[in-house]
Amino acid sequence: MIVCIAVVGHQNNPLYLQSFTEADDALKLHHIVHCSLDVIDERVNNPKKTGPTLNETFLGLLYPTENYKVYGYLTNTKVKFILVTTDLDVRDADVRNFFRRFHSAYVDAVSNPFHVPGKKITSRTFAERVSTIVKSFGLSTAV
Amino acid sequence: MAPLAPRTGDAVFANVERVNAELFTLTYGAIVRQLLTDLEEVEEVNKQLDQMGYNIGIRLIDEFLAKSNVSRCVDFKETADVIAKVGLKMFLGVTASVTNWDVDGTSCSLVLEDNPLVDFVELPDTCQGLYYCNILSGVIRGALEMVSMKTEVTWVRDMLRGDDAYELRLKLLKQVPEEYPYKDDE
Amino acid sequence: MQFFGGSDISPSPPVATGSGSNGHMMYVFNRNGICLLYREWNRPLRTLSSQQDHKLMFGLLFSLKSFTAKMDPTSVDKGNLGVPQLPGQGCSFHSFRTNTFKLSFMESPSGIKIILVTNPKTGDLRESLKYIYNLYVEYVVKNPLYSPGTPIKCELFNTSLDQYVKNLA
Amino acid sequence: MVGREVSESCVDSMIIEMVSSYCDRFCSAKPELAARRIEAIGYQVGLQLSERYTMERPRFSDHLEAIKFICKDFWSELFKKQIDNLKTNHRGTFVLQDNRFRWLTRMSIDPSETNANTSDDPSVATTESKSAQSASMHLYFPCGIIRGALTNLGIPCAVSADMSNLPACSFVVRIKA
Repeated sequence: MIVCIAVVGHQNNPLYLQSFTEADDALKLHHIVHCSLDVIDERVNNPKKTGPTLNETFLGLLYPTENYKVYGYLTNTKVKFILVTTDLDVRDADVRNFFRRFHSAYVDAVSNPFHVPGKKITSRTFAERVSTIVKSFGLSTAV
Repeated sequence: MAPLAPRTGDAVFANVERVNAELFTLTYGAIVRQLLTDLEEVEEVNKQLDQMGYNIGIRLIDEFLAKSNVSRCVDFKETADVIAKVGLKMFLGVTASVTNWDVDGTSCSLVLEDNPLVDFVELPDTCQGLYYCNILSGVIRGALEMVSMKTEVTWVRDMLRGDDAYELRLKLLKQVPEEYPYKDDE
Repeated sequence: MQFFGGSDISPSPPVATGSGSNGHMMYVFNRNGICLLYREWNRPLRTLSSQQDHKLMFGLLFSLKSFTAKMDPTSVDKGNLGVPQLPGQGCSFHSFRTNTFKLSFMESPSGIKIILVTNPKTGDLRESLKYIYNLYVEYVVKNPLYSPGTPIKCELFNTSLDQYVKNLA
Repeated sequence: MVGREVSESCVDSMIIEMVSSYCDRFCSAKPELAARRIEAIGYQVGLQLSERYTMERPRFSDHLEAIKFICKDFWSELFKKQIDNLKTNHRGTFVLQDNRFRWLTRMSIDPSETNANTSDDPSVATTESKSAQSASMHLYFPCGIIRGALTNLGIPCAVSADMSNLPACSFVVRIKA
C-alpha cells in the first residue's frame, strides 16, 4: 500500500504532499520524504556510470527502512517525485508504471493557466487523479 | 457551371492545416492569466476577451467562407447550423448541437460538450466571475456581423463554473443589408 | 477543388494556359465600399482620378446587382429597385462583356467584392476569382501586419496575384 | 485528449490578436511594456510546453543537449520542422536559425515602405520602418517560449530575435552565468 506521495520543486520546496494512512504518522512520513531528498541529490550528483540508467527519470529504490520502501523520480525540469510504500515485495514495473501515470497527472496540473510555477499544487482534479492512481497501484501493470 | 456544394465540417477540417492543440490551449490560458494580472478587474477581462474574439472573428470569416464554399447566409436557422457543424469543426475540431429555438426563430443555443480552450483549466476561487471562454462568443459575434447579422452572444452554461455543458445563447438582433456607402452629391 | 492543402503554398490554380497580358486591372472592395486594392496591368487610357474611378466602379456593381435581382423572372419576392439586399439574397451576376473588355465579378457573403477586367475573349473566370479570394485569405487576411478594412499593401499578395493573372487564359 | 488538433489559423489568429491588443490597446503608448507582457505570455507557454514535451525522456546532461532538444523535438512539435542551423561561440551564446519560421511565412512588409528605405534619403535609411517595427513585436512571443522552456530545464537565459530576411529568423540565446 502506498502511504505517502510527494512532489518537491527544484529548490527542495514542497509542491504537493499527501499521505494515505489513517495512522497519525504524518511527522514520520515528512521526515522520510525529507531524508530522501538528500539521497536523490547524492544519486544525481554522483551517478553510477552504468550505461542505460544514466539520467533516467526513474531513480529506483532510494532506501529501505524497516517498514517502508522509498522510491524516487526526477523530471527533466528538476522536480522530484517521492513514493513511500509499505509493500515490501514491490515489482519494479509497477513502480515505473505508477510514476509514469503520476508524471502525466502532474504535467496536466501545471498546465492549468492558474497554477503558479513553484507554488503548491491545489488542484482538486489533480488530487482526484492521484488518488485513483494510488488506489490502482500494483493491481495491474497495463495502462 | 453549378456552384460547388458547401463542404461538411469533417471534410473542411481534414483539409485545413492543423496543429497540436496544446499550443493553442496553453497560449490562450497564458493570455487570460496575463490579462487578469494587467487589467485586475474580472469584468474588464471578460470584456477584453470578447473584444479580442470579435477582432478574430472578422478575420476568420473570410477563411471560413473561402474554404467551406458557403455562399449565402440569409436564413438565421441555416446559419446557426453552419456555425455548429462546419465553423466550430473547421477551426476547433469540435461540433455543437443547436437547440432551444424560440418561436420567432431569432434565438437559439449552441451546446458544446467539449472545447479545446478549457483543457487543463481549473478556475481559482478568486476568478468566479470570469467567463473563461469569452473569446469564443466574441469570435461568433464578429464573424456574424461580417455577414450582416448583428447578434448578441452570451454564455448560459459553463462547465468551468460547475454546469454540465457549455451553452452559448445566440440572439439575432437585426440583419443589416448592405447600403450604398457614398453620398449622392456628385 | 482544394486550395492550400500542404504546409507550403503550392496550389494548382484552375486553367492557366494563356500566354499572358489578358488582365487589365483588378479591384477589391470590402462591405463598406472601401477600395482595398486597385491593381493595374494594362490600362492605356485613364480619364478619371483614382478616387472617382473606384467610386464609379462600386456604384456600377451596386446598381447592376440591384437591377438583375429586380429583373429576375424566376423569383416571386423582390424588393423595390435600389432596396439593399442581404448577402446571397436574390440572383447574382458574375460577368458582363463589351466589345473591348470583359468584367468578371464575385462577392463573398462577407461583402468582399473582387472585380477583374480582362480581354473580351477571356472565358469563365468564376473559379479564378475564387482562387484570388483564397490568395486574399492566405496573404492578406493572415498577414500578421494587416489590419482588416485597410488598404492592402502586401508584397506577397501582389506577387502571387501578378503571377496568377499573367497566366490567365 | 492525446493527439487533439485545432486548425493552424486558430493559433495564428489568436497570436496576431494578442500582439495587436497589447501593442494597440493595452500598452499603446509604451511599446517596451507591450513587449514585456507579450514575452511573459510566451514564457508561461514555454514553461508548460517544456514540461509536457520532456515527459518520458531521460534528463539532459548538459546545456548543449537541452538546446539541441529545443532545436529538434521541441521545434518539430510546434512548427513541424527543426531549426535549420545551430551555432555557438562556446561561451554561453547560441544562435538558432530557422530559414522559414512558420509564424513569419505570411508576413509581408508594406512594399512602398521598403522602397522608401532604399532611397537616398539618409534620415529614412537610419530609422526603422513602421511595419518593420510592428513586425518585430511578433517575435517577443516565440522568444518568451524559448526562454520559458530553457529556464524550466534549468538554463536561465536571455533570448532575442532577428529577422532581417523574411521569413528567416534567428534566435539568440545568451545563457546567464
